Amino acid sequence: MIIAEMKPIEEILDMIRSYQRILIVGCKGCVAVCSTGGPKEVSVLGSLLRIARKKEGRDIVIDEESLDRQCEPEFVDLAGDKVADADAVLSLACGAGVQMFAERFQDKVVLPGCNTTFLGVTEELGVWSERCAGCGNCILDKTAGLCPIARCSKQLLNGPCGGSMNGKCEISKDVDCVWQLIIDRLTRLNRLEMLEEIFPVKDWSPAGHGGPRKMVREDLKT
Amino acid sequence: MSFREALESGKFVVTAEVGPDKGTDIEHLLKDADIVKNRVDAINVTDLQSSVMRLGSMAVCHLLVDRGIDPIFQVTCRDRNRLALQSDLLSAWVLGVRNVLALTGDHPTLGDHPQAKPVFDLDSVTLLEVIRKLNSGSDMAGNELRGAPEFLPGAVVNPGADNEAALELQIMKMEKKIEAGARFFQTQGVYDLDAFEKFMKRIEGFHTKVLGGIILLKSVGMARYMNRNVAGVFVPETLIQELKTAEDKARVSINIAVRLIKGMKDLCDGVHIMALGWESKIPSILDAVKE
Amino acid sequence: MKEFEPKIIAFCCQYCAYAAADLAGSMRLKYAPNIRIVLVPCTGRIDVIHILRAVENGADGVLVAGCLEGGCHFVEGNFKAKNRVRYVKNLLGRIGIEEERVEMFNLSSAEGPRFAEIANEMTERIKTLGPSPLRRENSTEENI
Amino acid sequence: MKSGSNLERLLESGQFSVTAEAGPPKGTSSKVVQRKGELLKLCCDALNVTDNQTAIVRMSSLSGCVLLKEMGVEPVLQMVVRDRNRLALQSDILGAAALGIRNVLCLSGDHQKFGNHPTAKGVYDIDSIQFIQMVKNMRDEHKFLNGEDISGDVPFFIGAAANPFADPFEFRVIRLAKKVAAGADFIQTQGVFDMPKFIEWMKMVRDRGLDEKTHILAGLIPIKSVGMARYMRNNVSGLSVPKEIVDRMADAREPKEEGVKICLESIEQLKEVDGIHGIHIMAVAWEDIVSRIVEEAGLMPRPVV
Amino acid sequence: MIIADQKPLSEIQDMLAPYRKILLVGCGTCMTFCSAGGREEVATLAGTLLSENKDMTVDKMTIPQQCAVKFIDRLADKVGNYEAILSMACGNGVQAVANRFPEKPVLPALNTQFIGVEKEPGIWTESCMACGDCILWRTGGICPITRCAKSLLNGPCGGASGGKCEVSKDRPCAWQEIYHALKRLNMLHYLKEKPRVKDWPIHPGRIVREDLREVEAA
Repeated sequence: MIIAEMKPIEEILDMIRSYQRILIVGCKGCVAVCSTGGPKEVSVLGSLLRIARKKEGRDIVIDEESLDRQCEPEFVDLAGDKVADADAVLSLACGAGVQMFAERFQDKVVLPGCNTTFLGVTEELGVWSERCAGCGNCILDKTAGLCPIARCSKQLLNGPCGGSMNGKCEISKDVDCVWQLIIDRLTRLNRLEMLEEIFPVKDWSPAGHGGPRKMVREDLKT
Repeated sequence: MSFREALESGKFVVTAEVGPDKGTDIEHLLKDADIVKNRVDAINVTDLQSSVMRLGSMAVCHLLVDRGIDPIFQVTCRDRNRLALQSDLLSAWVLGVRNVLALTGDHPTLGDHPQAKPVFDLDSVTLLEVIRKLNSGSDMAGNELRGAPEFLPGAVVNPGADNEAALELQIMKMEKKIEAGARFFQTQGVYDLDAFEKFMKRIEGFHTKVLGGIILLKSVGMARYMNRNVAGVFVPETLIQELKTAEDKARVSINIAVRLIKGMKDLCDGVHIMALGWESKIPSILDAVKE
Repeated sequence: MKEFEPKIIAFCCQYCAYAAADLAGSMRLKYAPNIRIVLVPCTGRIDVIHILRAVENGADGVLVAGCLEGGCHFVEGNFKAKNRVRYVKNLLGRIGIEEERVEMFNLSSAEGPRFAEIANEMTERIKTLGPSPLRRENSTEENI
Repeated sequence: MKSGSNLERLLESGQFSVTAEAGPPKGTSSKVVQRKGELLKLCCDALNVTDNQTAIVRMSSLSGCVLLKEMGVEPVLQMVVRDRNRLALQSDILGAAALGIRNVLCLSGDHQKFGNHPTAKGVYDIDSIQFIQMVKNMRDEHKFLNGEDISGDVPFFIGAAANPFADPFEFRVIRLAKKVAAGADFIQTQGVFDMPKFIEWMKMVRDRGLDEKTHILAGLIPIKSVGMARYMRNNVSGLSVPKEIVDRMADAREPKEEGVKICLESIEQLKEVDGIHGIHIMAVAWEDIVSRIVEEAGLMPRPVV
Repeated sequence: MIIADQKPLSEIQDMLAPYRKILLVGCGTCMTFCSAGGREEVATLAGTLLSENKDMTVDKMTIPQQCAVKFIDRLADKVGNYEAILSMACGNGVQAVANRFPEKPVLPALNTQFIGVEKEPGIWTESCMACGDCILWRTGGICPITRCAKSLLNGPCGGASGGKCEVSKDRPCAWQEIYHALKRLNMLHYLKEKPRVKDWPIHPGRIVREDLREVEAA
C-alpha cells in the first residue's frame, strides 16, 4: 500500500490560515489502512484545527467527509456538494488523491494534509517500512523476493557494499541490510549460485527517471 | 582583459562556444578555440550538450586556460548531485576557471544514454545560490571552506517563449536567478529583433548583463528543424526565404548574423555566438560588424 | 473575583481507577469536586479523538487513569493509552495548548486515597495554569 | 600494458608496491594537495585522491590528481557512484584520460547521510561493479556504455576496493570475484587490524585463484591515539578493530609510537601472506608518518621499473 | 493507488520453469482497481498458463490485500501444497508474502509502475512520487516533483515548447499547468517565493507512530 504521514500541524495551520470554511476529506484506501487519512484521522484533524483556531479566537467551520478512494474520479465527484460550500479542501489522501481532487475541482483550493512517503507494508502496528520503489521492472524472482532497489540505501544490484555489519545497513541500525536478507534467504532456498552473476546496468527510464510515467492498456480502453 | 573585466568595463562583449568531442581526442576542439581566441572575450565549454555523453567540460576549460583563453564553465544539474557539483566547482577554480554558467540541463532521454538516472538534485536557481555561497567562503550546508573561489556566475534565459505562461515563467525565473547571484545572462538564439527588443523592454531595470544569443543558420533545413523542435527559437519565414534563394548560402548566413549583431548593439550588453562547427567564420563576422 | 474552578474530565478504567474512585467515596475521602468521571471499560479504549473532543468542548484538563503497568485486565490496554496520551500532548503543545492539561495516571482498585490525591494534584495543576485558552475567547485580558 | 602507469608497471613486474591516500581540502587551497604530494612523493608508488570522502564536500578528485601530476607524483583517481550518473562518470573518465591520469579506483561511496549534506539526492545510477565493467569496456573495446565508439584511447589501470571485514563474510569473496570478473586490475582493501580474519579471507581468495587475476594491496590505517582506535572500533561500519589493539593503544605511554609499531608489525605479517602484492596506507590527517613507516618497514627506496 | 501491469508472459514462464505446482495469488486492492492483479486477471493468467503447460497445476486465490499479514495468513494452510507462489501484487505484496513464507520461492507476476490515477479507462498517469514533503498547496494542486521530468522546484527549464515538456510532446509542461492553476486560484504569489532546495528523503523509508503501537514506547 501507499504509506503517508500527517503533515506537521504547524504547516497545516499555515496553509489554511486565510480560510474560514474547510472541508477535510479522508480516503478509505491505503491511507486509511496506514492510519493517516481515514475517517478516524479526519475527525482527529478536524478537532485539532477547531481547537487551534478557537484558541486564536478565529472562527472556522469544518466539514468532514471520507471517500472510498480519492484516486478515482467517480468517488471524488461524490463530494461535489460539500466542496461547493467550502473555501478550501484539505485532502488526507496520498499525493495522487490530492491531485485528482484538484483536477476535478479546478476552481477550488485543494490542500494536502499528508506527506506521501513510500510504498510499503505494516511491520507491526504503528510501524511501516518501504518495500517497493515502483521501478517498473520487477526482479524479485532473481533476488529471493527481497527488493534491492527499494531496500538497499544505495540501490546496489551486485551485492552489499562494505558498510554492511551484523546484518544492518550502514545508514541506520534500524534498517536491515537487504543483501544480508537476500543471502540468508537464498541460502535457505539453496540458490546461492544466483549471486555470482553480474547484474547488468539498470535501465532507469521506466522507474520514473524518464519523466512522469503513463501506462496505457489497450484492452481496457473504451 | 578577462571576461569579468570586459563585462564590467561596459563594452559590448562577445563570447563563443565549443562543444567537446565524444572521446579523448582534443585536437579539433583546440584548433577551433585558437581560431576565435583573440576575437572573443570568453569561450563557453558545454557540459554534455543535448545529454550526449562527451569529454567533460572541466578538463577542456583547464586546457583552454593553459592556452590563455578565459573559459566559461557550463555546469548542468542533470548528472551530478550537490556534493559532486560543489566539489567540481572548487576543482574548476583550482584549475584556473573563473566564470561559471549554471544550467538545468537537457533531460537524458533526449541524449544517447536515455536509460541513465538523471540527477536534478539542485536546479539552475539553487546552483547559482551555491556558487554565491562558495564565493562567500562556505559550502551550501554552511561549512567553512579552506580557500574560497571568486567565480563570476552566469545563467541563461529564453526570450522567445511561445505563450504567455511560458514567458511569465521565464521572467519569474530570471528574477530568481538574479536574486541568486547571476551576473550575466546568455540567451537562446535570437532571430527576431523586434521580439527581442520587446523582451528587453520587459526586463528593463533588472540589474544584470544580457548577451544575445546568435546561432549561425547553416541551412534552410536547420532553420525549419529549430522552428519545429527547439524550444524558444523562432526563425522568421523572411530569413528562411532569404537563405533559400541565396546562391552563396554561407555568405548570406554570415550576413544574417552580422545584421543581428549590429541590431543587438543598441539592445543589450553583448552577444554569444553559437557557431556549431562554423567557428572559422566568426572572425569575418566580427570584422563585418565593425565596418 | 471568584476563584477559577477548573473542569476536568477523568477517563477511568472500570477495573482500577473507577473502582478506586468508588473506594475513595466509601472511605469518605475528600477530594476536589472538579473531576467529572467518565467510565471506560479499559483505557486502551480511549482514542486520541476522545481526549481532543473533551478539550475542544471546554475541558480545562483531561486525565486518563488506568491500571498499574503490567496489571491491565486486557494485558496492554494501558500501554496503548500511554502512547496515545503522549501523542495528544505533543499535538496540543504544538498548537499552543499546555501539554500539562492532559495526563495519564496508573493506580490499582485498592488505592482509594491515591485517587483522591490524583484528583487534587490535577486540580491544583490546572488552577495554576488557569482556564483553557478555549474558554478565554470572549474574555478580556483583565478579568482572567 | 593497459595504461602504462607506474603502479601497473611495478605490480606487473612483481614488485611489492606502496600506495597512500592524499585527501583534497574542503576548499580551493591547492597547497594542501601539494604538501601531501611532497610528503608522500618519495615513499609511495602512487597516491589515491579521494572523492568527497565520507560524503563530505571537498575539492574533486580529478583536480587533485592534476595537481599531483603536475608535480611529478602519480595519482590514482578515486570515483564514487554516489554523486554522478553514468553520463558524468564517463565524461569525467574521458577528461581524466585527456589530462593524463592513468589509474582509477571505482567505488560505491559512503552514503550521503553521513556527510555534511545529508539531504542530497543520492545518485547510484550504476553500482561499483558495473562501473568497473564500464571503464574496462571503455579501455579495451573503446565503447561507451550505450555501445557507441569512443575516439581516442582511454588507458586506465582499473582498481576496486574490497572489504574483508564487512558482513556477510562468506559473500565478501564472491563480491571480490565479481569485481575481478568485471575487470579490476588491482584491489585496495579496507584497513586491516583483524589479521586472523584477513588471513582467512585471503585463503578464500587464493582458493578461487583470484590473487593471480588481480593485484591485492592490503589497506593499513596508522592509529594516532586510543580515542581514534575506540572510535573506529565502535562507530565505523565496515571496520573490525580487535579489542587487543584498543588495549595496546590504551596502555601505551606514547600512543603514536605504539600506533607506528602496530602498523609495522602488520606490514611484516602481510609480507608473509601469499597473494598480497603491496600495501595501501590511509593515514588520514597524519600523512607525515607515512614515509617513516615505509622506511622502517624496509620498503625504501621505492623501485623504478 | 499503486499502478502495475503484468510482466511479459515469456518472463513469467521463464521464472516458473523449475516449478510444476503453483499457487497464483491475486490482490483485492490497488491491483484490482488498476486491473492488473485482481480476481479477473488471476483467472486469465491461470488459464493462459494452463493452456501453455498442460502438466502444470495452477491454483488460484485472491486475498483483500497482500501487504497486510492478517490477510496473507489466509494462505498459510495452502502453501505447503505448492512449489512456488506466483504473486499478482505490487512489489510490497510480493515481499510481504515472501517474508511470511521464508521457505517458499515467491515470484512476481507484475511490474509495479507508479503511484497514479486513472485518466480514462485504460490510461493511468503518474501523479505522486512519495517524496515525503508535500508542496501541493503552493503549486495549485499539481506536483512538480512528479510531473516535471526534472523535478524542478523553482520554475520550468528552458525546454518546454507549445506548453509541452521537452521529454515528450504528449506530456504537458507541469510548470505551465501550475502557472494556469495558480492564476485561476489567484495565488500567483507562490511563484515568487524564495528558491528552495529540496531535502530528498533517505531510502529505505520507515515510519513509526507511537500512538498506534501496542508495546510500551521507549
